[in-house]
Amino acid sequence: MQTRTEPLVFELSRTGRGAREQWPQEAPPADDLPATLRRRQRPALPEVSELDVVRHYTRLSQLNFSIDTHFYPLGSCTMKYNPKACNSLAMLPEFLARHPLAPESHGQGFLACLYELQELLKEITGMQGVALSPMAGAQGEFAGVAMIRAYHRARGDLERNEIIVPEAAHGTNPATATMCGCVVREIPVDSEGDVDLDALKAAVGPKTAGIMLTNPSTLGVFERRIEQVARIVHDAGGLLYYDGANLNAILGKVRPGDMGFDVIHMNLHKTFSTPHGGGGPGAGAVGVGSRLLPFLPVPIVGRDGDRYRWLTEKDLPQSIGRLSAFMGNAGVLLRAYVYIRMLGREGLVRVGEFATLNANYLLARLVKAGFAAAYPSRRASHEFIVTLKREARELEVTAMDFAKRLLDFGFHAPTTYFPLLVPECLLIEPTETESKETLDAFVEAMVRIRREAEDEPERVRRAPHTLPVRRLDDVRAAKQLDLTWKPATQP
Amino acid sequence: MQTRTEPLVFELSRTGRGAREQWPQEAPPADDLPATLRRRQRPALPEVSELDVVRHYTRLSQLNFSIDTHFYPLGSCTMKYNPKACNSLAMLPEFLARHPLAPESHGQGFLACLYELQELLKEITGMQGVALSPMAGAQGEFAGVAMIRAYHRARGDLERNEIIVPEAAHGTNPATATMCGCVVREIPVDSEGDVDLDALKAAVGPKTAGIMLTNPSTLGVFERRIEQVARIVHDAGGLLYYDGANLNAILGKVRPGDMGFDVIHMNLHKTFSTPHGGGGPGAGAVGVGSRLLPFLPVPIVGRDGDRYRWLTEKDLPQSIGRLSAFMGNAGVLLRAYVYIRMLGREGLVRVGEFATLNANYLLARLVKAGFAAAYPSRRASHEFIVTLKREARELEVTAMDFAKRLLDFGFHAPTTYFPLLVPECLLIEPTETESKETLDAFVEAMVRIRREAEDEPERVRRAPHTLPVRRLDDVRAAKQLDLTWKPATQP
Amino acid sequence: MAFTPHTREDVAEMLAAIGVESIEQLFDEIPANLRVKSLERIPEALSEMQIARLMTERARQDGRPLCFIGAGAYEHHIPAAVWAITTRGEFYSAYTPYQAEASQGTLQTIYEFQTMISALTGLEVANASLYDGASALAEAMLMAVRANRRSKSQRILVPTTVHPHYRKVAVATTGNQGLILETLPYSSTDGRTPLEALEPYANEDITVLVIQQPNFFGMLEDVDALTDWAHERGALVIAVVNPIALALLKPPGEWGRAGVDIAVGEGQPLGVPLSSGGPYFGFMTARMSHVRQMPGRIVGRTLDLNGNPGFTLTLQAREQHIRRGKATSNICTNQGLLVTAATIYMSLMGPEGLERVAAVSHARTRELVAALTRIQGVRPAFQGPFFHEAVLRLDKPASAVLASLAERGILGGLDLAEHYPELGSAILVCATETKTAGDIEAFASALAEAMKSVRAA
Amino acid sequence: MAFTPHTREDVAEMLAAIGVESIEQLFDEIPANLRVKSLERIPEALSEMQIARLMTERARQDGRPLCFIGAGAYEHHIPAAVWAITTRGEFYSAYTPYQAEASQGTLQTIYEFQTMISALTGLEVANASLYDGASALAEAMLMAVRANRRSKSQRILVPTTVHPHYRKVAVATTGNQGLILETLPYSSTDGRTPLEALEPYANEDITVLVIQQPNFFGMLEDVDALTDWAHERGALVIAVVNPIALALLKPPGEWGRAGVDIAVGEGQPLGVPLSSGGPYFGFMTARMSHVRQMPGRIVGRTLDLNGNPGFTLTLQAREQHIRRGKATSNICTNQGLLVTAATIYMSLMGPEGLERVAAVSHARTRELVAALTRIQGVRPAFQGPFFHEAVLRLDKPASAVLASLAERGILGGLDLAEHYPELGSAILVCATETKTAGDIEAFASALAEAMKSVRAA
Ligand SMILES: Cc1ncc(COP(=O)(O)O)c(C=O)c1O
Ligand SMILES: Cc1ncc(COP(=O)(O)O)c(C=O)c1O
Repeated sequence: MQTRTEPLVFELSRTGRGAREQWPQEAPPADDLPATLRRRQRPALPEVSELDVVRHYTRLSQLNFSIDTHFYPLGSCTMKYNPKACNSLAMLPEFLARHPLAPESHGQGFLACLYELQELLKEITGMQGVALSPMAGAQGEFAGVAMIRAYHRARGDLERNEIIVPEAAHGTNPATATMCGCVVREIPVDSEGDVDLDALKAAVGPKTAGIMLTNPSTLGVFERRIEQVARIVHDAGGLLYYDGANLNAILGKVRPGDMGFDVIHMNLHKTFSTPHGGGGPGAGAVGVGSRLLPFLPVPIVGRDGDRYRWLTEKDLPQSIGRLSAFMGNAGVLLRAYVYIRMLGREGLVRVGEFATLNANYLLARLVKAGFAAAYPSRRASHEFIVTLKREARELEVTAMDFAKRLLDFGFHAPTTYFPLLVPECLLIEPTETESKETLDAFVEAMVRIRREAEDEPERVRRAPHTLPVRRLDDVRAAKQLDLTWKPATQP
Repeated sequence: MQTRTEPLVFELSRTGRGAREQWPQEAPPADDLPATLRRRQRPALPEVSELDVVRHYTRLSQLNFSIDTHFYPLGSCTMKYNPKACNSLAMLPEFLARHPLAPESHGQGFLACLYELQELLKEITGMQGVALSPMAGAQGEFAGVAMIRAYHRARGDLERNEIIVPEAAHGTNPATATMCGCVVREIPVDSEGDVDLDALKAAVGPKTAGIMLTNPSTLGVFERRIEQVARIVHDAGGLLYYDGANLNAILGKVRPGDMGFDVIHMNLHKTFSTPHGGGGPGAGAVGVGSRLLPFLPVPIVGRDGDRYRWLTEKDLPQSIGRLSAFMGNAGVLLRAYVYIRMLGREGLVRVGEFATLNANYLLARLVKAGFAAAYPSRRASHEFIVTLKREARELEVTAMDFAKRLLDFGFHAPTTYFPLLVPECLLIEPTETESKETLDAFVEAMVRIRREAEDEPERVRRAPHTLPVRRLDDVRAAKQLDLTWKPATQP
Repeated sequence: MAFTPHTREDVAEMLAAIGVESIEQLFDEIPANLRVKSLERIPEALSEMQIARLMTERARQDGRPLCFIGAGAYEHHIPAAVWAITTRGEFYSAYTPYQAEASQGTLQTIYEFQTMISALTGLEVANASLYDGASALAEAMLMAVRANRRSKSQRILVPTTVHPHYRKVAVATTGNQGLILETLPYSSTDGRTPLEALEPYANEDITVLVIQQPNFFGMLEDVDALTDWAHERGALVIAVVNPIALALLKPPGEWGRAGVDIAVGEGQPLGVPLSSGGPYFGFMTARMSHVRQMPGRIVGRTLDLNGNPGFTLTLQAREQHIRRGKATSNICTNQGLLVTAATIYMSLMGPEGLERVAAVSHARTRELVAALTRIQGVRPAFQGPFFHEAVLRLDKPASAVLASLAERGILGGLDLAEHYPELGSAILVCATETKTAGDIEAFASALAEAMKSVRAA
Repeated sequence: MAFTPHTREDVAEMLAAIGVESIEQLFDEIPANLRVKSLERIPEALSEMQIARLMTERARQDGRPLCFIGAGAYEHHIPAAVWAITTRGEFYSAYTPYQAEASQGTLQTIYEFQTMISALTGLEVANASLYDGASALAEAMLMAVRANRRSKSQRILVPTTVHPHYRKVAVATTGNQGLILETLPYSSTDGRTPLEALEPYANEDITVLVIQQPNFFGMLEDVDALTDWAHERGALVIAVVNPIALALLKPPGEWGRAGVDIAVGEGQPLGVPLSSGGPYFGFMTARMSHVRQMPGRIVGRTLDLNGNPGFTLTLQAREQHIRRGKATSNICTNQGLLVTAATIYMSLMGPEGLERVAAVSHARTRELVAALTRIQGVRPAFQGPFFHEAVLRLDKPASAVLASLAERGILGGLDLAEHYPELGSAILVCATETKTAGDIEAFASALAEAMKSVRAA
């Protein structure tokens, strides 16, 4: 990666410069618009040449770690290889040019892909219906909890507004419950990482709308008593929500539908390898069992004979409605479709198997090297937690310090300090697309860092040393807010 | 840029690994092929995953300087911005899929572009005919000199086999003459960089086939007595060849055809901004005056009414023949076509003007900063020469040292030690697409390097310091040849 | 076929290191009765070559009709440089920039984006995107309700001239928290929201007023009067704006005497392909005073250990991964890559280029309206200033007319029957700078024919 | 419109620094009478949007017919990763790696390429590319003549089964240096070069023998016997090979008892799109003993100041920029970017993938030949082993048949009338791994119809 920082694009700007080749050649006056509704002066966008732009953003890109350049074992995020074909095929000119409101007559090819994707995801997850429009995991969660609420409401069961969430849950779970107007009830997990069944029993009741679970959980272990959990919640009148962020771990091995979940979301940008794009876009397709079918968000793709068509509120009058202006992240859906078709049946099974193999191998090697597993008695799922509390206590070198120092060794850091209940934790997810050599090199780096932590701890504490910037002051960032560039700002 | 080196792709290879997604799913036996004609063991290509490949070559790419990332003032090479649209439009799926031997009925769109490109280049250069098939400047030179020979031969003028070349000429000029079976006669230039007319007069004679000239020359100055040169050569029965490598300097200002040249090549990868691709491909279209029209290399695109068609040996029975299996670097030609259409008449003139402005400005600033121009009394063309002979003598820091140290400052080095007749020279060509700020920063770097050369010369002599490798041992490379990787090789 | 690099030897060594016999054994904590029996409805793997052929055929099946539909998604020219750079692996395959030191490329790009969006809207802070324009409006409503401490009613006035899909998304998103959305009628003569429509609420507790400019019909609302009306009554104002239009139109930060409180919009016009509806991105800007109520990621500039500037995610205490149930939103993954594209697009266009795109798009739409309304039976639905989009009334059934055009390879606008049945047979048409005089001519002559050939209802 | 960044102020300051009044003045050394008056036939500038529209229309005009032409350019599947990486600016917009320290990416890629091409051909050294397969053959002839010090004749035997365009390029390129190319006839029964064809030269001074494998007709030459024949007489052997075929066929380094001296070929099949004929690249490999006669760039591995390995251009003393008139060739710019693409392609395919591509292409061609020769009036021209390409004789005029197929969107092969009139009505057909059973079926049924509808000559 590039090690020099770049000036801001605004600093490259000069009045009168511009990528004119990109501008329309005419500049008609627009004098029909009333002056009171018009802008008085042009917006302060940069004035730069096309070369300036290309050079600036190319150089900026080189300041990033990414899967295409680095091992990126960010737990819970499934940073696997994003096949290049998924991108190029989703970006075929006709797909890119298609207007979202173009008639179905001019979208049969596109709709066929989406329809088949719905069917594929049903089979993969064991659900009865799938809607593709949610634009990320969190929006899928929203759709799911909204469906749970709509279900209870439709049955006249108006009091059910509590969502149970294990303490290890991802922040989006409780946040979603709140957004859906629910009350969150957190329950603990036991020392082996399973849900505390007694706490669960105590938590359920006539106000229980449902429970949100990831399985395997964000602790990197499979919830072994999932059938009991399902029974307890169902018996109490609640429904089970499956947070699909960790679906990669069990692909082809066990299906949420078979575990008793009533509604799920899938992160297509995790399990189905659409790119993360430096923060998005993703796609959070939802799947439901038969009870929730009527409530799916619209639009959905239906088939009449050999024609595909949009299903809308007219077809699903009980739908929770529309969550996006059009069809959600359509281009991401095409990428996921291509990916699944390339994997096929056998490939899907292979994903679950090799993601799990890689995680267990990496865990075994790290434990052998003296690192502490958070759940030493358990199998890893596709990810696992190492806790550095001993290192933090004895060497005063924290998980964050390890994380930053890993950057110097050319590895993106694992997820740090999540889940919150494990102290000084690193949540490590290697994914199935990484090779044994890469995992071995990562172990070696971890061992070297621990040795450094013993020999010259300051080196670790002040890492990174070889990146374009040294460790950044987050506290200052939040206190002295500098969120937009102003000509005079000097940080 | 990335500062870590990469292992070789072979070092990443593991038996049994592979990007299977890319392979055909079948493996038919091919048992109809006789064993004596078959391979006994598979070739030792790397066995790596798609992620391995993507990561490896992405990281390798980051080890390069390029226009998209760095100022690249490599004299004689015209490293200007390569517009992205030229690439994407030349790579439209239908253009990429078109077979070179597809019938004309399935190539009217493509042929229209080539035909128009021929016409545009004629107008730009003032020539009467253009052939696009030569695949680089040197092949254009070959075509040109071959045409000159064919012309003399056709007239029964069989003794003319001498090609005159000024000593500042690019190496391809004499090399081409030799390839065409000619004898090279070098002539000197005078102290102001113009051809020594007396020497020229002495050199011409009944054996003179022609002269090869760049104008402006590779000394960065315009040959002011070009009309006299033309007269002398023509009077002696020779023809004038124009090496178009420096056409950028005079675009829209003066045309080779008007200067008296009989044949020219253009480097579309220089003047017309097709990319250099780390060494190629280029395109070396040739243009001719009326005398050489019958000898143009085939194929050429002709027009009958509103249909375009290939012209071949049948249409041009005196042609020097075919220089490429098909249509030369067709995709490069499309890029040049797009570029010229985007520039239009006014844009072409602008190129010449601003390339010249940038060069003269940079020269003026460097001279002001105390560097010595090789031709201080002259205007710069689009490039100019600075000679560091004083620095080499007084500080024992060479042009090569300056060049290497510039890399540390984030600038690609100018061309060094060419032309050979100017000692310790840097041939500097900023091109028109660079901004004043970039030129100013380059001057500043040159000044700082000279200061370093005074204060801590070893720092300059041992440069670069911040690149993925330190200065490389070229002598060792040539002596202990290591040209392919072998499992055991340790350099 | 799963992009896995493992050789047989690798697997053997790895299993040995773990201490198990088979991969299967790694799944032994999963109750046996739950194990998948088969995935029989999943087809066999396709090689890249095979899927490429399939997708190419499907794409060709959909063709490339000449499109005059706008309605929230606009076909603008996208410079080749935008996606050439955006799809670079370092942008494309990176995650959210949690490790700031290893993500300066993405972080600086977002900081630049925030600055540009602020410049366009005239407001002080912007976030790093929401899912799309519609979800950005819904989030803005939740944010405004939190921010408006003076109002208790959670009542939001939403003109009918706001994009109908946006209104639906707002209902679906905010309904569970009890927000009450009330619709305001439009004037049938000028297609705008008249001040009179607000009168019934003059003395009510209203939390928020939403204004879309240009509105769904392409008409220009009287944004100053509407904004001031709301502010005078203690309501906050949310603007829904088209970022290209903002190159010409008054920025929401200057609407009325004080400017709006929050502005949102669909970022798609800024270099993002139509792509059947997504991925696009929603942008959101607001006054600095509301920053702590903002949903989504925000990038700030700070200093590193050496005192050099650098960029990092900031104000994370608003977000779900820290604040969980009390976060400003559940959003986590956003639309980062599209923000990168938009930032590159805005850099290429600059103030003048963007203004030209807006002005030419508008001019083309005016020419289009002029050409189409010359046809017998076609007339403008509304009088008054419009921008870049317009409603036309037809005296033949719109659906049949559009179907007939589509057969000729022309997508002639959006049928308004579903959302605005009161308009009768009406279509919303749009031209951008991508349309030539020839395209407009082609549309006009196809429409003239269709109007003749289609039967009256 | 020229991608120039200069503002009016920039120009003023720059002119002042130079000390001139106007840009015009910078051209004052050019004789006034020579100055361009106008470029009136150059049209006005188009914006990127306008040229994009024009090019898209032209591309669509050419369509995407189903193509069964081979004849030196082959439609293989190109993995998406190949060009996604090759077009990265750092590869795409770099120059020849003269400054090695700033070009390790390109240099290492070439070193890897050299190694891969050596592995495929079984020879020791490879260069960094020549323009295309045809020019590589011409350069190989010049090189072989230089390298063969024992022979004085400059006579080169070239079978008629060598690609006719390659033979033409060889003549055009080497003729001026006096090389004499003599053609060898082929057997009309098996389409190969019979040893008898060589007999007339048995006691002559022959400098070089060229052998193409598979030959232009797709037939497999008896390479061992031919190679040995030449070597026994002191001639060098140049092989012309298809790199995909080399995954299955005996590498030229193993032909005969000693292997050939030089092997060249067209690199296009290795991940380079058909693109109407270029840019492609020629590859060249040879025995180490000939390396100093090799044209083109060569990369070597060496050490840096710190003793770490790195890559650099080497043996430059062979090249024009050092040796000028005495260089091994005038080549300077080569086909670097295509070498990058091919290196990525070969890495993705590896030994097994490449073998499959070869085997499936061959299997498809066999199926094609079987399907087509079932049609009345279509029969194979030659007997014997072929690879991946075949000549068919038709009892109707080939040109009319092909034209009729083309109207149906099928490019049914190459008419051999121009180059091999003695074959009568004959076409050269080819299928690669990209063709499905359905494609072959479509070709067969279209050909059956065409054979019926076209009149006999
Ligand atoms: C466990 C878990 N749940 C939910 C989410 C939210 O998904 P998204 O980021 O797509 O909204 C994530 C991802 O970050 C996650 O890791
Ligand atoms: C002056 C001059 N002439 C000729 C050439 C040869 O052109 P090419 O490299 O395209 O063969 C070059 C380029 O390097 C050059 O600079």
